[in-house]
Amino acid sequence: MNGWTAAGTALLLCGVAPAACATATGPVSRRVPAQNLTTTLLSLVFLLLAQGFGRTAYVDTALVLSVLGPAGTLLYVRLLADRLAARPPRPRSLLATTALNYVAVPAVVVPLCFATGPGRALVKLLVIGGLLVLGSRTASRAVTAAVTAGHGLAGSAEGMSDG
Amino acid sequence: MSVLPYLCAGWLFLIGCYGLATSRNLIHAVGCLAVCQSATYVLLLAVGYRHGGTAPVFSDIAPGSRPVVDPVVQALTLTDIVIGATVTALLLSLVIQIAKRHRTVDPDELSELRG
Amino acid sequence: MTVARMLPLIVATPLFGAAVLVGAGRRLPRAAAEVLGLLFAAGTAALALAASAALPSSTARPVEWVGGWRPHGGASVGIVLVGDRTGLGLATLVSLLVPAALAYAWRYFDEPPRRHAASFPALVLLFQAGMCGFALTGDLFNAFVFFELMGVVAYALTGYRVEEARAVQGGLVFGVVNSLGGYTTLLGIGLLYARTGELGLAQIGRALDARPGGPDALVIAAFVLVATGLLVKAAAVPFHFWLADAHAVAPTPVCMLLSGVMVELGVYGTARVYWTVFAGPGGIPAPDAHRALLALGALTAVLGAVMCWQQRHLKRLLAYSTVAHTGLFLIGLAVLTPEGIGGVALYVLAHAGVKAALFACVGVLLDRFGSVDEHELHGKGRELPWVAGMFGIGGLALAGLPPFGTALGKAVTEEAAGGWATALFVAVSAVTGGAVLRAGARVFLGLGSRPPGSPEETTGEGEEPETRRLLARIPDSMLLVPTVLLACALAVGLVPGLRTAVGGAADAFTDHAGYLAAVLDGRTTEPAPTPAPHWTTPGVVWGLLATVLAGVLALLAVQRPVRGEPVRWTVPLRRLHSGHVGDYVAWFLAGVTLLAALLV
Amino acid sequence: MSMRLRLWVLAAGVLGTATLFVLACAELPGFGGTWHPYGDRAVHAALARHTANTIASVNFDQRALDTLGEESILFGSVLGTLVLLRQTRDERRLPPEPARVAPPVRRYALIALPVTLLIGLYVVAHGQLSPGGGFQGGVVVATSLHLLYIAIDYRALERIRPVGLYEVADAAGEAGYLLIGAAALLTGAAFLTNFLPYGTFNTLSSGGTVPLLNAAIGVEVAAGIVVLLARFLDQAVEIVSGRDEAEDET
Amino acid sequence: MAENVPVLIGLVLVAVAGTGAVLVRDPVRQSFVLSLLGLALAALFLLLQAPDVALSQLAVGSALTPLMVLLSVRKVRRKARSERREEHE
Repeated sequence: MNGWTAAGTALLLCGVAPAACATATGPVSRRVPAQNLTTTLLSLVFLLLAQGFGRTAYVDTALVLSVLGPAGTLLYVRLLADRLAARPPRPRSLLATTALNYVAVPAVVVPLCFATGPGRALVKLLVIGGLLVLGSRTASRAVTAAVTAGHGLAGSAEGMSDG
Repeated sequence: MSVLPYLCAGWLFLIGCYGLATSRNLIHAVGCLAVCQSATYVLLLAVGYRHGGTAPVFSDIAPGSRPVVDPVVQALTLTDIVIGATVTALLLSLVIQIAKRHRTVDPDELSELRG
Repeated sequence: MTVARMLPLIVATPLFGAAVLVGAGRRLPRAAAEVLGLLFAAGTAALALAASAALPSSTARPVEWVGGWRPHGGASVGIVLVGDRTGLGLATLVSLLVPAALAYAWRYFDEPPRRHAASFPALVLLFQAGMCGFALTGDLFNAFVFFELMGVVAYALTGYRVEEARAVQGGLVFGVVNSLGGYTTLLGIGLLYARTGELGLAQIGRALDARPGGPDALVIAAFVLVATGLLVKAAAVPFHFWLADAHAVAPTPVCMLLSGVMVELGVYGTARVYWTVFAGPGGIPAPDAHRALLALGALTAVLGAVMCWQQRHLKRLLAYSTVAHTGLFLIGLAVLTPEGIGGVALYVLAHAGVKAALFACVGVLLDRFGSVDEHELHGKGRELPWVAGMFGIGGLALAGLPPFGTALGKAVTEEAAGGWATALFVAVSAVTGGAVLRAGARVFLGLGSRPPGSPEETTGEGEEPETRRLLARIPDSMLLVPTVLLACALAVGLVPGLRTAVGGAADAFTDHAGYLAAVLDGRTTEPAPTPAPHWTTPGVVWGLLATVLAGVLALLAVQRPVRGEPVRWTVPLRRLHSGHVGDYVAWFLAGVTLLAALLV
Repeated sequence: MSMRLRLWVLAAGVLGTATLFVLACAELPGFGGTWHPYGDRAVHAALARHTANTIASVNFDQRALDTLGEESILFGSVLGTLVLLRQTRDERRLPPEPARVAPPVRRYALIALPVTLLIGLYVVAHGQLSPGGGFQGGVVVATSLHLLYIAIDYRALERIRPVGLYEVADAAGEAGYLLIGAAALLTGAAFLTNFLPYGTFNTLSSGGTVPLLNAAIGVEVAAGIVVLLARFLDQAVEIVSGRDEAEDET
Repeated sequence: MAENVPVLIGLVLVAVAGTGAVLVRDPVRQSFVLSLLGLALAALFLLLQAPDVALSQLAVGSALTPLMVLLSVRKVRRKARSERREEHE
């Protein structure tokens, strides 16, 4: 086991697991941002593990997760808009989640870039990093938008809760 | 450690069955069935694992340079995952129709088929 | 083209037909879609028949390694299809019954899904491909895949009439229990792979034989888990609960396939896996396997017969009679000799014809009168003499009237099982046949008094006909199909060539070492020949006795006031059949435990 | 059956099954062992056929019949869903109201759509080389189209999604797989034999029929999942029964 | 032993997520846990050196299954809601 694998495992245990706990409990308004955080951190874990195992081929999993993760979050926002509006998340916790995203992505991607060196793999890494940042930014914006526009949006045709 | 992954598979299967047997909502029950199925993924992949092995994908490593894990179980698991997704889809569409026709998704309230 | 080359085509043709039907489905008018579906199904049947006819002998085992991955030194990475007489025979049976069901369903359904006129024939073709693949494969995981294919399509077909509340509920119960069974099978496959590192039936068998000495917990667990999935399909007690719920609500042509062949494929799978994998010195000892199968079979037969007698919903009645007969098949398997297998094979062939014909008759009643309730239909069937005749003959054949194939199969099987099994066979056939005759006497002859209904159970009232409106005139296709099916069941008992063929097939089927050698080493060995199944005087006598008993039971039942039905002491038993998916899952796990306990 | 009785039966069943399974696990070879005869043979066979991704070789060459069955299951379940979630006589379609989407979400989704589509196609195309393949890529492609539902609304999705065409594509994928398999028969080989030249190791055209079968699966999965989700979305968004509709209007 | 720690963590995550998916009885909440189960399984598969399977599981578990569950819940709830209103009137 090398440093990268250890770092990946540590992130899995100390980053993904708590984020997953937040996704599994509490109101929907907390679950949705936490779900996004979970997928972002898991993508980073995949990147670290790929480096640790010495397999650039494994990076594809992170690439796919970096687009499917935000897509999943946005679907949740769309389909659970009225629940989000009913109990909006505290702006501060939303901000903290987004900040965590912003911090974690470069903290992992930048060292990996140095380890990889220039080449196709570097471009792939940067694309993944970019997609992750963009995705988490959009996710938090979407939650905010769903909350503010909430009650108008959550019409009878789009609603999910039992009213 | 040497039997832990297998026991994890057994746990997933049984807890899924428990959920199915005590479920009060058919959508939840279909989710429990998915949990049962994840037991098969874990068992198959655990059986094919080799310490220090890596994936038998030779796009970025030279063949023979490193020990590899069993590719066959991975192919089986892929098939299994597809089956799981399709079964989930089919059962959920049946649940949707049950909700329409019976006006409930609680198995305790479905009493059309007895004796 | 050699027989071996034809084997994959028996699976591929219906799949291709389904793809063509779906691809062209939006443009095809309904009649064209149905003709096309029928053509593909019949084409598959022709292929299967040609392959069966081209077999050099009844003990031959043509082997096709898909993808050309022939084994070297007994090891291969590919999948093998084995066209021995039994597997190919079952594929032929399936392929013949599918066109029959499609012909019966001719212009059958009320409204085909908008712009998806081809969806019903396409689903049936996929079902056919799944069943044929399951019958022909010689690879355990591949068997699981085809098992799931037939399962998935069967759930959809069961719930086909989505406007029916019962249909969708039955479909879901069917889906959940069978999927769970599939997953246990896969867990068992995982255990076997861990032990032997192989997936082919023959390869696993050989690897297990390499370490003789009694089975350890791993081998027992693997057998229990693999067999559980197959026994769920076969509806052995206590995995049988889904069957009545699904068969009672599926569209009639689908019922013909479910009861006629799919359930029997579960029995076939159990037997195949036992004989190829576990029958060697490293597998399950014969006495243990005998005990387990016999106990499950007897339980299934008795429970099925009791429940069958209590039904007034005609489709449920037939469904429980299928459960009872599955029990008899399992008892036949439990003998673990070629004689037992041969008897069961004949029995399955004839039973498929009889049961499909009976379902077809009930379907006519449903579409003519909008009910399948024995009491509601009381006397209404008088206007349908032809259907009445077929229903009566079907009931007698089910009870075991010689010279029907059912009687022959039953006679051979009970002779092989011997002892108290004979009494059980006679009793179970008399009760199930009697239940059919009782229903026939009430519906078609109007015997007995008309009873008031009791709301506690599933009645057959309030069912929607499956056609656009109640039929004023029964189309000829719906009468022709059951007639032909009954004639086939009769032929099974009368054609001597079939008996010798089945005898040879059974010898080959129970030849563990021969199968391994043929598949892995390409070496043909002749199994020790046993006398082919044949009519015997005791067999005829027992068959006649069962038929007479069935008639007596039916007459007694219709003459007594119906208020006594269902019988009081069966109420707790009936309550177990609750239609609740949670109950069924609990029983499922209990069944796994029971099976394991029987084997230890 | 009462809840109590069910729990007792369940408890007995769980206990027995657990005992059986645990005893079996104790006999299993330890986790991470080095004995994998079939796996080792499969790796050799894959290399002999110039397929870099052994899993793709197992799926599309060595055990191609399994994959045929698997795709038929997908095909059957798409068809089954089509039938089960059809619009019945007592139901009608109520066009959904246009949704208001926050501008940043719309911008992201419109950018992410082509990116996701490309990634999906990349995963399909490199199936025989790197991890991925027809199934994985096909699902990603299907998901990418649904970003339009997020970006704009359901009606926009419906415009680019003529379900009929996707049904045909679904069937074409299944038929393509069968025809490639049957083409081997013309060369005198067995069904699903890899009869094309194997090509240069680790290039896009390597592996003989593997990339073709992979592509057929990709088409089938992408189209099939689009159809599948279309049925679910129709039910959830558009189709209402006569009674529901009266309710919604009040 | 240290070699096994990542796999061990993956197994524990999967077992916990699976248990959670069963014990959370509300389907909407369960859909979150199911997607977590999908992610945990994907992580475990990658740790078991099965990137192909991890990709499949990601594609199915993180987007497809939860989406189908949510859409079903939505349809069912919509139905139930209009029923309730009807009783109310």
